[in-house]
Amino acid sequence: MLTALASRFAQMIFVLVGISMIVFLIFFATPGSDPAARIAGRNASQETLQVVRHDFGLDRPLPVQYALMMKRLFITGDLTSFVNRGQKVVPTVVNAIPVTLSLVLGAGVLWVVGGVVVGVLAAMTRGRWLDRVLMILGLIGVSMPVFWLGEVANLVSQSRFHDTFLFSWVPALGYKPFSEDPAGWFKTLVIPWFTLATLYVGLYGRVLRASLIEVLQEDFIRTARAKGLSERRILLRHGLRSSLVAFVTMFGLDFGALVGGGALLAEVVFGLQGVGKVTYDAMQNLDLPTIMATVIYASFFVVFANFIVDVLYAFLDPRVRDAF
Amino acid sequence: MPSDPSLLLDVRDLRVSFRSERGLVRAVDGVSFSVGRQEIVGLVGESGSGKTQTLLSLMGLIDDPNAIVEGEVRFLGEDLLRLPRKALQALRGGKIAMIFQDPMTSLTPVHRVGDQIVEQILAHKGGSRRAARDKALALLEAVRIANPTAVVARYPHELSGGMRQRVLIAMALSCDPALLLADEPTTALDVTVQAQILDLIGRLRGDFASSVILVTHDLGVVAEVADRVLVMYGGRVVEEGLMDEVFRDPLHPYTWGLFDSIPPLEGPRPRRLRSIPGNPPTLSSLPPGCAFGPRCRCRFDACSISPPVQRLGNRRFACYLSASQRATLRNAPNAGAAAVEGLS
Amino acid sequence: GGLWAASGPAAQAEEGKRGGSLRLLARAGGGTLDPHINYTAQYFQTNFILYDGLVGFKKANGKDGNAIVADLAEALPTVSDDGKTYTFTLRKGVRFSNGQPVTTGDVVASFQRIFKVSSPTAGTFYNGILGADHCLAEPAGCTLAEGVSADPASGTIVIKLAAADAEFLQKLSLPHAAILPADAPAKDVGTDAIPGTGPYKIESYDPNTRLRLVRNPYFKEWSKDAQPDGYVDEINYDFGLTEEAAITAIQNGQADWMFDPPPPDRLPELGTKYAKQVHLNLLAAMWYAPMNVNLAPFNDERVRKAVNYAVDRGALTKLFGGANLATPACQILPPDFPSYEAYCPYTQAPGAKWSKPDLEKAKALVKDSGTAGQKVTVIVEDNAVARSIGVYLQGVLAQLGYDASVKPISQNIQFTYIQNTANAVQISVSQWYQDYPAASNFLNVLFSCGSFHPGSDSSINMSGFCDKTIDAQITEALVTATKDPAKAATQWTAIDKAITDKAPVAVLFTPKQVTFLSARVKGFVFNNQTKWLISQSWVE
Amino acid sequence: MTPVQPLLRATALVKTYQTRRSPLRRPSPPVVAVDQVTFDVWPGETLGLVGESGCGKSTLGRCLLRLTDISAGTLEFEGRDITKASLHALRPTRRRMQMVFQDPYASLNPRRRVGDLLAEPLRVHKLGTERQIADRVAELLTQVDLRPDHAQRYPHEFSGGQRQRIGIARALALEPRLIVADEPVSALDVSVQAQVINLMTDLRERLGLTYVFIAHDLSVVRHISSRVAVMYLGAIVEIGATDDIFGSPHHPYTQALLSAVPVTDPDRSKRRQRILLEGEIPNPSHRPSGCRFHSRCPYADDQCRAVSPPLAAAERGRLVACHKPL
Amino acid sequence: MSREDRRVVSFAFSTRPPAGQPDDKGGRAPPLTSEPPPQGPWAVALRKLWRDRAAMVALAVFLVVCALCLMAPLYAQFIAGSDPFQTNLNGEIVVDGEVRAVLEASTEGLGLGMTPIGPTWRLGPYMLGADNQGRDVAARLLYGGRDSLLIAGSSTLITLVLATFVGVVAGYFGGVVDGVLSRFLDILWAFPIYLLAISLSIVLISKGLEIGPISITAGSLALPITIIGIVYVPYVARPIRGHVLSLMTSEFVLAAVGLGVPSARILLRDILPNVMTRVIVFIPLMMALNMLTESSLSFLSIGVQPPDASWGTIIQDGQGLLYSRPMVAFAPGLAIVLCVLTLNIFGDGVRDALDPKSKLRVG
Ligand SMILES: Nc1ncnc2c1ncn2[C@@H]1O[C@H](COP(=O)(O)OP(=O)(O)OP(=O)(O)O)[C@@H](O)[C@H]1O
Ligand SMILES: Nc1ncnc2c1ncn2[C@@H]1O[C@H](COP(=O)(O)OP(=O)(O)OP(=O)(O)O)[C@@H](O)[C@H]1O
Ligand SMILES: [Mg+2]
Ligand SMILES: [Mg+2]
Repeated sequence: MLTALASRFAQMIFVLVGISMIVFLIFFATPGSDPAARIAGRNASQETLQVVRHDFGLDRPLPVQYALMMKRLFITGDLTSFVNRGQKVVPTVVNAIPVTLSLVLGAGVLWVVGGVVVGVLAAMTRGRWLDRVLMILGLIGVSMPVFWLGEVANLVSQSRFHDTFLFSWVPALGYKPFSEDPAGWFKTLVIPWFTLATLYVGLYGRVLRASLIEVLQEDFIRTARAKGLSERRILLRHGLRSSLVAFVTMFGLDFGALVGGGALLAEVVFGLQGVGKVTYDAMQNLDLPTIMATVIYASFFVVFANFIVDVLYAFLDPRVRDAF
Repeated sequence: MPSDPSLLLDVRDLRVSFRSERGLVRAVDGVSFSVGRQEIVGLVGESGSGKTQTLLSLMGLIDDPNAIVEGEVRFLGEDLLRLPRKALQALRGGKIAMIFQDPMTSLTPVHRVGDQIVEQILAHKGGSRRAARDKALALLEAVRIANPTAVVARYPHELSGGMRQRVLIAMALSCDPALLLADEPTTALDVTVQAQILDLIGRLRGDFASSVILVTHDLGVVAEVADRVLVMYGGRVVEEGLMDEVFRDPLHPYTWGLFDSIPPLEGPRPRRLRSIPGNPPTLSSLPPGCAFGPRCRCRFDACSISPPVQRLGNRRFACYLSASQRATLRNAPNAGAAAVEGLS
Repeated sequence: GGLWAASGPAAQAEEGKRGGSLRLLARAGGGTLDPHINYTAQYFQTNFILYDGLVGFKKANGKDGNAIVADLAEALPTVSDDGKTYTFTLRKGVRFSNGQPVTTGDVVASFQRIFKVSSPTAGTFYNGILGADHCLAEPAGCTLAEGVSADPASGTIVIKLAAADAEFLQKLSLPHAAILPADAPAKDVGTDAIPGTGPYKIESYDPNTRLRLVRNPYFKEWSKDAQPDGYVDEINYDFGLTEEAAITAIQNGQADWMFDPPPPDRLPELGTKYAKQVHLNLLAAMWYAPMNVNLAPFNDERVRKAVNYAVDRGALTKLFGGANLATPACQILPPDFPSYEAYCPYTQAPGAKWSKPDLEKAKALVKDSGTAGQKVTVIVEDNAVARSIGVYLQGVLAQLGYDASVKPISQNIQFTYIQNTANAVQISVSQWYQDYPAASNFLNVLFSCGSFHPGSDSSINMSGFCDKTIDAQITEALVTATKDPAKAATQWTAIDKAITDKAPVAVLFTPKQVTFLSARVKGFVFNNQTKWLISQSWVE
Repeated sequence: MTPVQPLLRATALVKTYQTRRSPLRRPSPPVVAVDQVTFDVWPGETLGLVGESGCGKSTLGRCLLRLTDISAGTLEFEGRDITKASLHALRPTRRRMQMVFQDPYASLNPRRRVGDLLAEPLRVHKLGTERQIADRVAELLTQVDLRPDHAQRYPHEFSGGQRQRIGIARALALEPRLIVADEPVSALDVSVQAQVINLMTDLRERLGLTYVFIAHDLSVVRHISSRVAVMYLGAIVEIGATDDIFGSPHHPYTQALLSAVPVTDPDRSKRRQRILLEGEIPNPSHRPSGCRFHSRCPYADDQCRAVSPPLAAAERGRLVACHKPL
Repeated sequence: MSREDRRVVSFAFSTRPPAGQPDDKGGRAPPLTSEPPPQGPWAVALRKLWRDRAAMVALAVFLVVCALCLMAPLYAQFIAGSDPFQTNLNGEIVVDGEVRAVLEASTEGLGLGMTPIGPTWRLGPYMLGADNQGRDVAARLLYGGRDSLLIAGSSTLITLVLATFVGVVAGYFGGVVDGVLSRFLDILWAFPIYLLAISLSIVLISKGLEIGPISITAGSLALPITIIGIVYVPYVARPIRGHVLSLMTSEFVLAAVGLGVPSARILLRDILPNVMTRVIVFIPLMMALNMLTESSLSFLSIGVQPPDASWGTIIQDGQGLLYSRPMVAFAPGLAIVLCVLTLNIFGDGVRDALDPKSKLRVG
């Protein structure tokens, strides 16, 4: 277990270093990215520019700059933004995490529940019209660009039907911290949750259905039938329980990817200042330190999610558990 | 014919067919047989001859929506094919239990084996978990598992094939079934382990007062334990009789072929085996008449019409051959077959 | 007519109500809080009510706001005859929001700090102060010993310039010359607020979520003109919402104002259903298309003129939201600006006003130049309006016979990107907003040889326009201004025309500012420098 | 008596599998799939190789043809040491030794026509023009009782028995001297199994082939082999002439194996004294100490538990690895 | 260890194609004497696909959309109100005998803003209305579809070619090659997809791409194609590598080794054809995914650059008109949904026909 953790950790470090280098190089390959001019401000004199460049260490060789940046990011933790000067990037990312987590967690609950319901219903009515309808609906959900759906949802709930009883409760876009205003937190997130979940409900429903159908062909299901168990018990305790392995794996990876910035589009559309949005803004500004922090955070999350999934997998599937 | 009350199971004209793109596939085509109390009936036949479908249909376990199951299956007087779902469910795993071919895949991998046994006991007998657990331990002991307390807490993958098959048997026995359906229970096991399992099945009759239908493709396995044998080919029973009689004097050319195909383990070694030419039939394109006709070395024109079931004492077989023809053809060299074999 | 209706002086006559809070919105935060460094319109607006200079623009409506009044100084300074020495007397009893009194030491330190923190305008606005060159070269050791001196006893401050500067007081009125406590860190404070003297102080700041202003407990109104007290108790400035979302929020009464211009599709709605809450104000600004006079095909004056002739400025105003939001313009100086005199050579009937594009003439000029068929890329900012203008220009260039394409670049990068000659930008779309109301702020800043720095990201003369004659005229006008402002004004008018004639840029239109306030906000004051004067509105 | 050279000579062959090191797995000890196996294969004979599942039969078969790398020991084919020969150097040798696989479904590339599959070895070894190759393919198909026009078909259009014939034909294409057949009939139905066994017997006689015939079915092995080697947990525990082994097994394992085979003769089956082994084959990565069979051996004593018996000559042509052969 | 032999046989029987009716010669002919003509695995899969009604309908719809878009230059000018790429700020059209400006200035209240003409809902100019530059939305939709489809198709090609190459090379050569490639894939994999795409886009869109002889100018359509093509490589390469690894241990590869077939030939003749089925299964699913990705990138304005348009850029344009002319954003969104939906349904069909065991996920 310990060696497993250690080697995972090594792998994680490797990936993170790789990614940070790529980001760093991409940034310096970008024209117009000399942050000095933008840091210095409109119409700054050349002397000022030079001073700024020196202050920010932008006149040092690239490897030195990279090392310094990593040091300030990981060791001293005082790396500051190029755009919002003085803004420490680490707390910025940390502050954005609850927003993203709120969004993704809520949506995750919705789509897991929805996916299970859809998947089980479809598998049970396999080949009949309910199955077909659910699958087509699911596919439509999968096929919609999330930002488009979000825009439409905004149009409907914020403007067109805002004055009707249906949507009059909908607050302005933006995030309200749970600690300050739990009701507001919930209200602002309901529509984003549903929007994000729409995409995944179909996906998960389909995957679960396929996996259930596959599992239901298995010999052990026949054994369970021969044991005289009720269909419901067979489906839930033997079928679903076995299918859940694939389901949970997928959830872990998607969750990791979303928390790691994949929810960017939803965050942009719904004005949620989460990690994705912070990253997006930073990319727009070519704010290297922030990009660096968010990308590393994001990839950390993806790698970490991979790890958690492996552990969960082992937890759910006793055959893998022994490997630990 | 009224069903005999001493019979545990009486199957009449059982048919299992599947609707498919290429028409009706008759996997089981008019099979009739019966099982007495504490009797072990062996069901042999090649791959695809309908053995498994026969067993599954008895318990209503064919869940393919395209399947049609017809006929009559009387179990203790009740027609299983017409039993309501609930009643059938209560019967499954209760009065009738089944074990399957592949012990590696027949246990749910994500639950402990003990729980899987307990689950069945609770489903049929109710009672406390604790009692069910004790019962499970007793059963595991009965199927000669060395350390039952440790084994109940294990997951299937932690057990060897033989152990799993034992667990499955224990599970099948958990509700004292009157009839045990065993679908090739030893095929996936090594000979040494197979011997252990067969030994176990042979004891069931005494220890649990169960009858067994043992499906296999291995005549040797039947010879080890069965009282009576049914030989299936192409979805039909081609020969039936007491095991001793059938093995001593097989009546159907297919049964001959089966015996001849197995190299002997003792005595002189023949240079060549007398094999059955051709390939096992594809059910969707069975030849008209006798299904075995195209591969039969004794085939003649009448074979294009389904042969009637002949009776000889307790034995039945489906073939036109008369006793004298059989006597001459049984040990004759591959007379009519030469032309057929090369063409397979 | 109806244009100015909503912002009439009647509003001011009402008695304001103290208390309550405002919720302001912006798509993003505006960067550092350091008033000496931040150079965004967004934070200029708040810095005007957070900080004071020795002098300041009058916090009044419209053009009145161009006037300079004494702020932390008791009165406007006395200026020596040669125009090089300014003497101020510091007001007494003013305190910073941390309770410290404002002293002459703070003033001196603040001027040093401009250089120590490398204020973006240190080298352009304040380089005239004696000793500034030293400070620019070596900011850390900046003393400005000769340039800025103070007498704590009398409270006088003397600022000496190397040369007379007619615009010096205006420069001093900008937040970059704000007076800060002497102990303010000599570096960019970033997200940490520096105490100021205005009616509000910064309570908290996170560039990603919120800037929060509350009342400065030490503030006592000393001059209604220079720094009037505010009405509301607190101001929450929230970041992150899209413009669409912000508009909706204001309409639904969930917010009070947004910094960013409203998206075009919402304008009709604002103009009708919410007309009472909308205020339109002419801006001292221009949208223009700089053309690189050092790169083909725009190194040929005929081509630049052709573009000017061909552009349908009327159509362009449609992209900006219609004729009531933008006025076609051909010349550099915006209307209502000092030295402005309507002038438009690039139209079907050349004269004072633009009427119609002259495509024939444009095509003839291009044909003349023989440059048709060349590749031209228009670099625009990546937002809806700029992109559509870019696409429009691309269409015009294509009509003129060029192989044209558009390249939208992230808003934040485009401005520096198009300045650097290394990026070989041929033509771009940009905007220029005044820093202070002086003709030189357009003509000198944008078109003098001095503001062209090849290879630098900071080279505001994007056209690379450097005309010796015109440069001489500019220098002369700057000098004249110190002695004879009236004469200088006419000189600037001539320069405006001369540059327009050389066509280093195609001026497109003069935009108007749309201010959309929630229904509960009353008391709208629009100052040319500060835009909406937040402190002068109250909520009901 | 002219000394005949063995066709194939394996000396102390060892094959270990290092279980894949995955980040999540704790490294488990390597699996010794083949452990110090020594034997000769003589020209013209059929050596049967029997043993329970997982005892290393297939692995040994693959080692013999150098289809996997050999961990230790030496392997000589026709007197040449090919233990370490490179794949390239092996190519000429490949023509004289071939393999028939167990799974008639997995051993034929489903995406290639049968004719193509059979022509492949000929093309690779440049044996003739395309015409000649086509003729040879037809000949091969006929040889295994298929029709030449079957060359146009894809493997999935054949039944298991027919596929196994194709596999045999492919092995024959290069006219090898040695064929290692890895359970060529265990996937087949009894009736078809007999056909394939007959085919292989016929071919052996017609083409003078030498077989190493791997199987777990003792009656099949008895039928086809002239000599039999019994494997247990990676090692040969007994080897000798077929009739000797079946007539009087010397190793307790061989004895148990033989007694466990169900026979079709009901009388004999009832008469027989069955030896029921306890337990199951141990995991090859955790082999018992001493004699590898002691954990299941009814006769095991302390010596068996401590000392591993060598494979020693018991009588002429008979080797047994047991401290007290029966 | 289990002996699955019996199962294998019965499985094969149930999946065997129909053998022909037995020859009538005396009714004694064994089966397989008059079989149907040889059926390659491809033919079998195609037939299976052909019988999948849902997949065929989806394919048909998708092809119709493709055809409509690709042939736009042939007919669009007859029904379009404007050139799809040229601003038409001063245009006018006649609707119901009434001359109307394409961009109508607001005349009420303060008279702010311009509203493009809305859908006329009849076959002809401005069927779906105009966008903020007065361009015919329907015409843009058709032309934009060309780019969307082109990007989806080409980037899929790039992904699959690269991924197949990487996956096959890594799986086949193993060792150091596999190590290096896999680590590289790990990095790409852990790089959140949009962040990677955005990073690449920002650089490339302002600078273009120049690697040796390949040179793509900034703003070219080839850029989004390349970017989208690259970011999904790990998603495809990993399963392909796994597939190759499993093929490598398959008996037929072992058989080829045993026959002395050189590795290059094994790779080409035995591994690649088998990998191809999975690659093909990826095609429609990747196209669907890429189309969505393209729209997202364009929405973030780092995809297709004006004057080129794709459905994503049209949505982005329409975003600015969402409240007054929602159709501008609606129509391309629906077009995307339609294409992605049909591609997914068709992709399911292809998978079922070719490689039912591959567990690929859409989206
Ligand atoms: N769901 C189904 N649809 C169509 N045909 C089926 C179906 N299930 C089974 N069959 C066919 O029914 C026939 C009988 O199958 P069954 O499983 O009973 O054979 P078996 O004798 O048990 O063979 P094995 O020894 O391989 O287990 C087979 O040919 C098979 O192809
Ligand atoms: N590639 C491999 N990696 C690791 N272990 C392996 C590998 N191949 C085989 N083994 C192990 O080596 C041992 C011998 O395997 P092998 O396949 O040779 O047995 P076998 O006698 O042929 O069995 P069967 O009768 O099932 O075919 C087994 O324990 C198996 O698990
Ligand atoms: Mg079966
Ligand atoms: Mg094997």
